[in-house]
Amino acid sequence: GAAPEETEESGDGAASDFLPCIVSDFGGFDDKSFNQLSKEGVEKAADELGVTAKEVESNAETDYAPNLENLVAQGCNTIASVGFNLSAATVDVANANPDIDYILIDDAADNDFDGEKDAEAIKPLLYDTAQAAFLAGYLAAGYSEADKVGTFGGEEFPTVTIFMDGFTQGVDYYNEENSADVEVVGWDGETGSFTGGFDANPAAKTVAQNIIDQGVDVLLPVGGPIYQSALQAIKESGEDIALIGTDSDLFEKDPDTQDYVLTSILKSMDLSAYEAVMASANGEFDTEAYIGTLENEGVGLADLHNFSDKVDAELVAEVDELEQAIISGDLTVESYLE
Amino acid sequence: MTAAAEAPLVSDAKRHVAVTSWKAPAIFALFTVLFALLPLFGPRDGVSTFRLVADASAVIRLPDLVLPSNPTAWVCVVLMAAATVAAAARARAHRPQPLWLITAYVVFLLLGFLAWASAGGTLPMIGLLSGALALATPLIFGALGGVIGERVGVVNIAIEAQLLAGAFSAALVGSLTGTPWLGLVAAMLSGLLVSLVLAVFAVTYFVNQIIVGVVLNVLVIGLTTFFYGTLLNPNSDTLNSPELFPRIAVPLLSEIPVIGPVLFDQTVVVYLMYAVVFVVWFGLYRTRWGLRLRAVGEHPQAADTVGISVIATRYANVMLAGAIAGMGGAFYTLVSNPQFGREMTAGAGFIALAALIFGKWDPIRATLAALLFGFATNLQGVLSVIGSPVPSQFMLMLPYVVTLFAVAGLVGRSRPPAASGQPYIKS
Amino acid sequence: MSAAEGSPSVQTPSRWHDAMRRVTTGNGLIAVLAVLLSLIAGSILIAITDADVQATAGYFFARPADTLSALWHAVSGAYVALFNGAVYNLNADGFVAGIRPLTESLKFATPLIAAGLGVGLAFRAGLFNIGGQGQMLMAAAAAGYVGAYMQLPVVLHLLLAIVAGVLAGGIWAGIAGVLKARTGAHEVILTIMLNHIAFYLLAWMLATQGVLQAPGSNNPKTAPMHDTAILPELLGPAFNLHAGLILALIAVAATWWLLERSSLGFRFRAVGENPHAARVAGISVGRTYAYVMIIAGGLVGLAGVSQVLGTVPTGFAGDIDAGMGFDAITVALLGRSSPLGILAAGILFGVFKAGGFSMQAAEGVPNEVVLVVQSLIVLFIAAPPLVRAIFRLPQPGRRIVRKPKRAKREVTA
Amino acid sequence: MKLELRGITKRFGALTANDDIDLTIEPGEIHSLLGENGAGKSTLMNVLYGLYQADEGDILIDDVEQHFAGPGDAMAAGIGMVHQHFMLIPVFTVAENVMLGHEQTRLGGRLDLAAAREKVREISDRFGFHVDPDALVEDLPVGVQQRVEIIKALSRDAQVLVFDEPTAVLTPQETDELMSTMRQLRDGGTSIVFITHKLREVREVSDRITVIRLGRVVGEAEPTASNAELASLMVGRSVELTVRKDEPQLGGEELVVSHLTVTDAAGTVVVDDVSFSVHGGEVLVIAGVQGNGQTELTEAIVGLQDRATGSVLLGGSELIGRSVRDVLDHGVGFVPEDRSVDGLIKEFSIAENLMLDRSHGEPFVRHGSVQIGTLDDFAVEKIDEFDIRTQGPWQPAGRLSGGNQQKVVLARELSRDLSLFVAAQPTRGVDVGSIEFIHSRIVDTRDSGTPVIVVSTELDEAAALADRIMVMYRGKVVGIVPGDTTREQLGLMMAGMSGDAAGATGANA
Ligand SMILES: Nc1ncnc2c1ncn2[C@@H]1O[C@H](COP(=O)(O)OP(=O)(O)OP(=O)(O)O)[C@@H](O)[C@H]1O
Ligand SMILES: Nc1ncnc2c1ncn2[C@@H]1O[C@H](COP(=O)(O)OP(=O)(O)OP(=O)(O)O)[C@@H](O)[C@H]1O
Ligand SMILES: [Mg+2]
Ligand SMILES: [Mg+2]
Repeated sequence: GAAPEETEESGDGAASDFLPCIVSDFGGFDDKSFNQLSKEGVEKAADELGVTAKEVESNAETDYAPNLENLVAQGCNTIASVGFNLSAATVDVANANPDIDYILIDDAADNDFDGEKDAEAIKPLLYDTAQAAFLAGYLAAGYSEADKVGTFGGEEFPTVTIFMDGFTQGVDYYNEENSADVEVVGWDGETGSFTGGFDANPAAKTVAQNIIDQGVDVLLPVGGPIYQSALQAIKESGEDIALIGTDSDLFEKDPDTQDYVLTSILKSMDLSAYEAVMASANGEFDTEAYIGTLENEGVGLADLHNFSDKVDAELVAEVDELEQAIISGDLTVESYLE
Repeated sequence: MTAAAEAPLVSDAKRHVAVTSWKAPAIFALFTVLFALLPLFGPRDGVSTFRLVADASAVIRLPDLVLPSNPTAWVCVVLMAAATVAAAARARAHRPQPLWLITAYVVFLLLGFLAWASAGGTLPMIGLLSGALALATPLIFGALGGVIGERVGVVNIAIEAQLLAGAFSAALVGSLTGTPWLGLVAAMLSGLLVSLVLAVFAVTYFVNQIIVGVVLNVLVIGLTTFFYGTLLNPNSDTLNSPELFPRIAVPLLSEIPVIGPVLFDQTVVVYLMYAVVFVVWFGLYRTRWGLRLRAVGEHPQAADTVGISVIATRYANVMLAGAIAGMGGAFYTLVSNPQFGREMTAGAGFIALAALIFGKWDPIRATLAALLFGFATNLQGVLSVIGSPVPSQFMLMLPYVVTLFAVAGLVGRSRPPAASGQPYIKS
Repeated sequence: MSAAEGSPSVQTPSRWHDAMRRVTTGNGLIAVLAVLLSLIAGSILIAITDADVQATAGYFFARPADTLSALWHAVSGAYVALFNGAVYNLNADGFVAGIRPLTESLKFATPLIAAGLGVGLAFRAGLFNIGGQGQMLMAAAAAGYVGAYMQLPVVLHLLLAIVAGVLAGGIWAGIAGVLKARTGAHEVILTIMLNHIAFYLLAWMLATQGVLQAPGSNNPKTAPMHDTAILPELLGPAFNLHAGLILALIAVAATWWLLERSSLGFRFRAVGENPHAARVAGISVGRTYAYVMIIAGGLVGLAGVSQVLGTVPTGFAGDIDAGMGFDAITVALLGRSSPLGILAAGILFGVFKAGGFSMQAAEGVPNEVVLVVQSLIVLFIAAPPLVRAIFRLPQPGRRIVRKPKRAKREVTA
Repeated sequence: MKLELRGITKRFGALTANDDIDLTIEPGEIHSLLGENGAGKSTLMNVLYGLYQADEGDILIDDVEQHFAGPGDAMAAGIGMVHQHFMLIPVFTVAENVMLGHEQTRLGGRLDLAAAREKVREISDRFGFHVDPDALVEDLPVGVQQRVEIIKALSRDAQVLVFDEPTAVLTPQETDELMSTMRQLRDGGTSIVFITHKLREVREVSDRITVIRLGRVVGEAEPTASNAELASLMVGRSVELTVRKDEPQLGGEELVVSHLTVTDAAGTVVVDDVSFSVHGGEVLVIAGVQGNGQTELTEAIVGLQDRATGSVLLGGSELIGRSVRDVLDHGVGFVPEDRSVDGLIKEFSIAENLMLDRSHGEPFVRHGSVQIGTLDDFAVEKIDEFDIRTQGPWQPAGRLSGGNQQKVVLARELSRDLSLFVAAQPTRGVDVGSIEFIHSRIVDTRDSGTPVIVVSTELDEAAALADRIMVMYRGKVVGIVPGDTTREQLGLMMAGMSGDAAGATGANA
């Protein structure tokens, strides 16, 4: 390639010296899930600000505190921590260095469970994913011809089961409303099917396979890359099974899924993280907890894309109505966030 | 000696007494009692359906096997009790326990348990078995690599590294070249490379083999994760989306009820696995290669004194072992899922290690051990799908608990190749 | 496999073993060169990831100096960050802030030393304890339960939590030891299986109210430890170094005494070197296996204790072992299963761990580089002839053939 | 073919194991090498066989210089060796061991086991070996393993055969058979190098004798030389070849064994209803061909056999059912048969080996702690007392020569207050100088009033030590006879003929 001019400006004056930073939970930034989405949000903000974000990965619980402390030492202005696991360490660091803005994703920063945030400088970002999953459950139940829909998770974490809970409630609601008898395979509200990890490996695939063997025609895998295993199992079954994505719109994120993905349960961590970082950069940071809901579009249901003509327009309308009902509070979806 | 032969001898024959082992009947009795507690305290209503065909397209169609759950469980308890009595009778009579009795007992136990656990549900037998096979396949490759390594005297703790390196390069090369075949070759080569490092350090530099193995695991996790993060993931369209091997149904064989679709509707990697199991078994016990390999692993100096190069034999076979384990790695990214993920083998190499010890360093037994593990894993998967009241964490524990019991209860002492782990140091 | 029969340092034939000891311990140079070689290898990875290097490499032939300078900046920057983050922070104002990284390294070394002792002790008795993960998890569970959910007076609380953790680790390892002693099952399988069982058992406990899950929480995580159960900070609140280090040092001394001076340790070593002769001399091999696993598990348990009561006293989740059960194997082997060696190896690893965070934060160097450098160091240190060959140092005297060993018979416990 | 070693020097670090050794083996001769433990005999042979590379010197075959990079080359040149430590794979069959390294294969790379079996049978028949080609080597008695080694060498058409201490583990009959085999081979033109510590054998079979001491050739001797001459040439001083032994001062029946039966894991009865007693101050030698239950019998007494029934009363208290440690604490001293596996921890120092069976209490352990000072003093004392040739008490025991290793075991077992002393093959593989010493220590023990059991396959040893001799065959007692029973009668008894019958036959013969 051609060499650039010798005289290099160290950025234009407009680029601020604002430094946004982010720490991942274990799983790393390429987990195709919350770490990745949050990072995308922070990066987007950094791009707009013309700066480079500092990104550090944690591989274990003992890494959180040193990672956060090192970021503080690096002079970060905003630090985003991803996941409930980082909560306690973030609280500690935030109390020790209160002049930095902290964003804590997926946790209320209340480790003594007194209903109060434990550190002033933290802005918790929470997502009532159950609301969106409820819609997905209703949609799936309506779509299912086999009257059987399935779901499974990576590990039994609340951030995982909240999807499965909402989904199951949606199916139940469908059954009530339409006196139908759609069954959820893989989760009964208490126990269910888990792969034991978040790897797209043979274990995840056989779990998907086992659920498919029960005759479901909609499948909701919850937990990062394990959707790939589900997709593969669906392909190999040779049957007409729809896939529901989580976190972001699978249709757009992974083109391989386009023929299979009915919809996705959105959890807009990218967006809220982006907004929080921008607010911090612009001096508008507030530490009020943010709860993503259908109402503020922090969670939602993705477009049906290729499936729009396969799903009854009537069903779609019902789902829309339900969404409104949830937003208006006429209908409540239960989740651990209450 | 001739004089002695004519003279009155003090009885020439050694006396034999029968050894009475109450182990089998005791274990049988224990499990019978434990199992009887299930239908007793947790009676289940309804029927259990065992589905024996994969889908409507099967040529030979078997009807579903429908059994009333609780009664079936009780019948099995009775049959198990009968087997226990039979075992006890044989033990009293100082006779050994035949394989058929043990097999029968295990079948009753399994059938009873499945009937009880799947009350009201449908148990897809083919899914259960083919899932078990899928879970076992990489373990089998890994365990075979371990068997060869240890049989030639080099402990292969680096199976995990070989699997992971195999999975990584299979994904990378498979994506770059667009053909899974080259991906498979790359997997074998990278497994081979890992074991070449093992050989250099362990054989040439006499470094403790366990150190090298443990360290190689860390090294390969580090390298693959590093390149995944810096190379594969950012360019996942071009570098991390290999094409998978297609399933190929073997004509006729795949039509055999139940086992046909399980064993003979698979990808080429699985067929290769059958071949490798056979070849390793045959080679190990029937060929010059195997004889020399085992000699070097049992008594390297003896092998040396008959002109076999211990060093060369160890190098060649350790590398072969790596290539085989590498194939197992390819299963992850060329059969199971068309993408590499960080540390995606998730400790399978250690399970393979356990399988090869469980299998007493024998290719067939190690394969069976891996299959048992796969079966236990998938059984828990199927049971948790059809609805088990047990918390998921306990279900996920099942295969490990089964292995623990199997090793402690049934296998017991096992003898590794005598020189396994020992460097061969020559002047 | 070999681990079943003898510790690595002892199973190699004595003459070679001795030669090896002379060469390596007598030659600090090799260790330094090994570290140097590994750092060079690490530099390659650092250079690959560095954006400036990538950019300038594009026009390398037009202006190679750019690439070289970018290379230098990337690599030196990373290693300076490592030094700053792990040994002494040159940018800090004042000694107190400057020395903090060293205390961080010691903090990370603490569990590695304790767990390394557990693995090393088992090695010396001829057992390969690959079950550090499970032992740490169970110890963490027990210590965490006492620490977070029991109310006790000051000193007693901490003591009880420590004892509970050490006991739990000992019991968990003891299961493997007793099963091996009674049934002859191979400890490698047993401990691997117990790792997974412990993992899921802890996962269940963490997800269950009334066991380990923080009251009122839905997350699989415990409540924070009570103040009375937290290992005191050694150097005041400015540092994270906690009394776990003292415990680890005591454990080093105790293990040294146990192995080198005590009668029980004598039996451990006897069984590790030659179980047949030990049995003939009236030492119960099975009993020894059980004891050694229990003590080894207790030592590993101490690592778990130090994690939950010292390093992360704010409550823990399911991966509190942080992979140290396996790191401990490397530490034990690098330390040649001797307590002092393990102490040194543990500190070296602690340094890399602490430095890794700072390299990542300051220079964006991925964590895995540290893993790679660490593993290479171990390999090179273990193979002095290779290092000599690379640096063209003279090789010491030729080696010798050992007498063949008879195939070992199985020992009945 | 004529084999010549010229100026062979081989060093191990500071130690010169072979120092400028010249040796010529003429075609068709049996050439014996004599020397103390550690004189360098095995080392020289390993150089000849290509296992070690000489630091200096040449190997010539028919006056042509040879370069052996490894045993393969030596074998190709027609040299075969029966090693002191058998080079057999225990888990292989005889045929597999014999074919290893020059296997024939059939279609598909399959081993031609049939051909190997045929070969084994052929050689076995030629020499009357009676070896089953399909037997697992580990199941074979050592004597048969020995023959397998010979078959191995012969199957490669060796023209020079080295036997390194082949008779150490053989019974008298087996030794006689081996020697006739050697003569048979020599008469067929094969040259033989024969290493042994047993002077009787050397004189009986050799054509020429070379004596090595401290790595050098110190002289040649004729087969007609007397035992005493050979011994003093070997050791460099005069040696007493028979122990001075007074009439026994018998005490009470200290040890009473009745109906002792031991079965192995497979249910074979290896010790079959054995009863005998030993008085205080008496040596009972248990003679018999290896593998007839002697080992198991002693192990049962010490508590090492799990499946033992019957009774062993020592000073009135029952030993059966006790743990090994308990038995040792009762004052039983035990020298196991295989010192390198069961008697010593080679990696441990001499001092540590000396406290091995007293690791749980006084005097070496106080409050759970090993008393290093006490142990060091003790070790120095025992090294001196037992004349253990070492650089110091903290040297690893594995570095000692065989004879010295044996002395360590003996020193340990004889340094407690004993109520019974059991020694299995106490002088196996040990040179004449050390044998003299060990025998006199055993006699001393007897004279102090302790009952002593010695297991030996060595008739010379039995004759030298025994007050009474008990012969075992197939796990049963053939008879208990006085210590001065003739070699012939004992030989017959060891073949299973009852004492009286053997006495009669022996008298007739
Ligand atoms: N591989 C080796 N390394 C170092 N020293 C050795 C080695 N092999 C033998 N030695 C030493 O060389 C000397 C000669 O040993 P060698 O085995 O040749 O004796 P030997 O005459 O065969 O004795 P024995 O009668 O006990 O078999 C001994 O001091 C022995 O300890
Ligand atoms: N045969 C044996 N093999 C292994 N361990 C044993 C054996 N006998 C005892 N131990 C154990 O070793 C430890 C010390 O042994 P024990 O207390 O019996 O000996 P001691 O002489 O009373 O004590 P110490 O060894 O402290 O002087 C104890 O934990 C004991 O249970
Ligand atoms: Mg609060
Ligand atoms: Mg010798």
